[in-house]
Amino acid sequence: MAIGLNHYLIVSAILFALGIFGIITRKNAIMVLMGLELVLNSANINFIAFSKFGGLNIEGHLAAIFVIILAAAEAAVALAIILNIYQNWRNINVDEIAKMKE
Amino acid sequence: MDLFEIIFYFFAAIVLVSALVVVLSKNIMYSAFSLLFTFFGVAGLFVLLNADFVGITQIMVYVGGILVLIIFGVMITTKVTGVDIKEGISGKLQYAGAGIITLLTAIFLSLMFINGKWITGSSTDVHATIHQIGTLLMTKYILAFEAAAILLLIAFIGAALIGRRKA
Amino acid sequence: METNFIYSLLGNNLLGYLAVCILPLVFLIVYALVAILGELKIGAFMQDRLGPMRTGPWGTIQPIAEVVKLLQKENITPDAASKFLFNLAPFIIFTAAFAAFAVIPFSPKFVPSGINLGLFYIFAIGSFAVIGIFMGGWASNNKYSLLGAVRSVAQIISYEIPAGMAILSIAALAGTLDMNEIITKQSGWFTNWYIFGGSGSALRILFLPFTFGIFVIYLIASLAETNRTPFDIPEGESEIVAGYHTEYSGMKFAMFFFAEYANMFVVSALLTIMFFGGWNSPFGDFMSGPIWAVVWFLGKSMSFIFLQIWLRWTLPRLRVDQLMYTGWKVLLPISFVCFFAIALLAMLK
Amino acid sequence: MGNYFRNIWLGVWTVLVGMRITINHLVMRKVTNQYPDRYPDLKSLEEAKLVPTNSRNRLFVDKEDCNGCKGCERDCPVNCISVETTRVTPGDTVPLLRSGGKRNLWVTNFTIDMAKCCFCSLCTQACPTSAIVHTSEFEYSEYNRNDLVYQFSPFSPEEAQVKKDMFANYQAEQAAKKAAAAAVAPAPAATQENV
Repeated sequence: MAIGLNHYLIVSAILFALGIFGIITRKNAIMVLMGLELVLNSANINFIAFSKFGGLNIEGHLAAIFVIILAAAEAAVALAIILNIYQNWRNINVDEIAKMKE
Repeated sequence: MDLFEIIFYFFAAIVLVSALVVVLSKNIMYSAFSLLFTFFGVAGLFVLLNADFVGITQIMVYVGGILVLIIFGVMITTKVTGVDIKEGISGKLQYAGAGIITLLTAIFLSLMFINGKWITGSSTDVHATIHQIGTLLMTKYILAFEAAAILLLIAFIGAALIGRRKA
Repeated sequence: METNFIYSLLGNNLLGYLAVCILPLVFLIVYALVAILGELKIGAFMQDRLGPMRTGPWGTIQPIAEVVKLLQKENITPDAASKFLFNLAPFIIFTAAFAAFAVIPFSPKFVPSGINLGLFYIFAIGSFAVIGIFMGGWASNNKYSLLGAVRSVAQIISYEIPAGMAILSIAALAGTLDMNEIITKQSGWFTNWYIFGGSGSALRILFLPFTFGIFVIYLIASLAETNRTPFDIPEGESEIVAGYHTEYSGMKFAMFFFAEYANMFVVSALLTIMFFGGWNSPFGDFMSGPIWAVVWFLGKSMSFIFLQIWLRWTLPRLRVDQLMYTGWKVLLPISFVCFFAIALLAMLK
Repeated sequence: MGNYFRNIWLGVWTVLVGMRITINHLVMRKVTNQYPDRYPDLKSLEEAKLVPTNSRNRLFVDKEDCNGCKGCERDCPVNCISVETTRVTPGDTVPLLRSGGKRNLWVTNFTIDMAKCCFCSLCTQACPTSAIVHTSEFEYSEYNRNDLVYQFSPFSPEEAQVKKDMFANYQAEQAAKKAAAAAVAPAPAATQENV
């Protein structure tokens, strides 16, 4: 069986589910961020797969590039916020940080 | 089974196994380093799909940028020997619930993807994507490109500001 | 254009692919032995010594002796280390260094993989080494290793920005990221090289200060990215033993060693390709052709290797704050100025 | 701003100066001495320069110049020199020191254990007649540690014993004479005098 659209889509679906699993089960904020990156990557696989097999052509590549740009911005801001939280609370467990303001 | 299929299954296995390690590992550093292989495998899948520019950008931004940031973040904020996993009865319940949700999501998405009536069509040109990407970025997507550039600038300035602020 | 003589020799099959993969590896090992000997001998001569003289005539087989010694040594894995990552890190670093060889055009007839994103690919693949260094430093479970790794990563990602600006300038000048095309655009006499402003009308003399400036910037940034002196604070032996490879011994240490020399060649080859016409003969059609191309390419690259060794035995190590000052406050603004000037002039041309 | 550019210029310029120096040294004559492969011939002047003139190597004592003052033995920090002397008996034929001084002591035993020597050069500074010196002899390895003990006495042990006996006889004669001359003197005083 030749590799077709469905193969890539299934890989992307499993990757997405694993990302969701990571986001739900972990306390550590950075681990949540990692789960988020997995989800974004699975979306990217879909974009590129459709650009080859779905006739989306180069526009799928562009969408993936924009996703990568946003992921970079998001990671930078998220890590800055996590650092700030760490300075205030001395830990970064998302369960224990319930207050908006001290 | 030709070479192309072998390479596809190889990269798919790398992606899925390393993603499993990312979400299941008890050591946060293992998770972070395992993420390297996930990103690398995804880049390999991109290259298999004739998206060489996106594949290399993936390595460039994810491995060279985001992953380094994440590892620095881990080192600064965590006692790197272990990671807190939800424990006790509620933790177990949560684990089971998350597992079920994950399984359901995966099955649902897979079924949807397999049974979906996708518009299929072959891609027109498989070589030299960079010229087309460049042209499109400068014409049709110029607004989105500029917006993304400004967003990045604002995000980095904001990140620097937040990160520097003393508690 | 058929860019690979091996494919026409062995056919476009698995055997051909394998041969294409192995040829750069063989070259890398031979080159590394020559470079190690060069490092020992040039270093000795610059200090008025003779260097190794015992193994072979004039000590010429000293590098082989050193490799044999490393092979025989015990492979130590520290008890407290994280075993899997500790053993994985040298392979990742070496793979990252060797992967860059995939796109280096040794000759018009031999490019292992003629993708049209060569420069961008080499620039991106370097980030694997960063993670590998981090992995080795963290997995050693040694404070010196960790310090060395953190220093190294901070240094490499700081100097990637001026190096990226230099690559962007060349891309703006050449209008392509394909290495073979960049080289073809510099064909003819040596005055067509990009360090002298590239080919074209008399207007190209305007490019000269900026392309030369970008050349110097890339030279400095590449020294920093390969952790060579004067930017070797990640492995500063007087402060942190040996940096991120403190705990490594035997063959695993040899992998780090080979990776460093492979990186040296990659940046030298990049300097040759981007500024010195790659495999072009400096004198028009004189001594050109696929075979002479290899000679010219290796000759130019080796002279940059010599330059790196020369600098290593000349300069002392920079302090951390001086390193960051040089990277962010000197190289970066100048590279921006050069980039804008080159882009503007390329548009006017 | 001017300072900034001057700083950059200085950085570039000093690097170039340093590179000029090292490239000059690259082609300069090398100073390495390929010692066991190419043996320096100490007799020829050109080659003798290979061993620095002020280098400290094996010790040598000029037997005809040593007056037996034991200055070197006292100053040696590692006690590698041991000297035994005996008084010259009147009437013995005593050659002058090479430096012209008068000899009062026979050196009956003078050993230097070069295995212990730390090459501090204190003995050569203590010597009033410059009899003990560092030579340019630098290779004197031995398989037996005792072979590193060098003897610098002008006499063989038998000859030294003769000289010692002569002095003992002379002393005995003197003591007998004294005893005869001052027979009234108390015995303890006579014994004290001999020390």
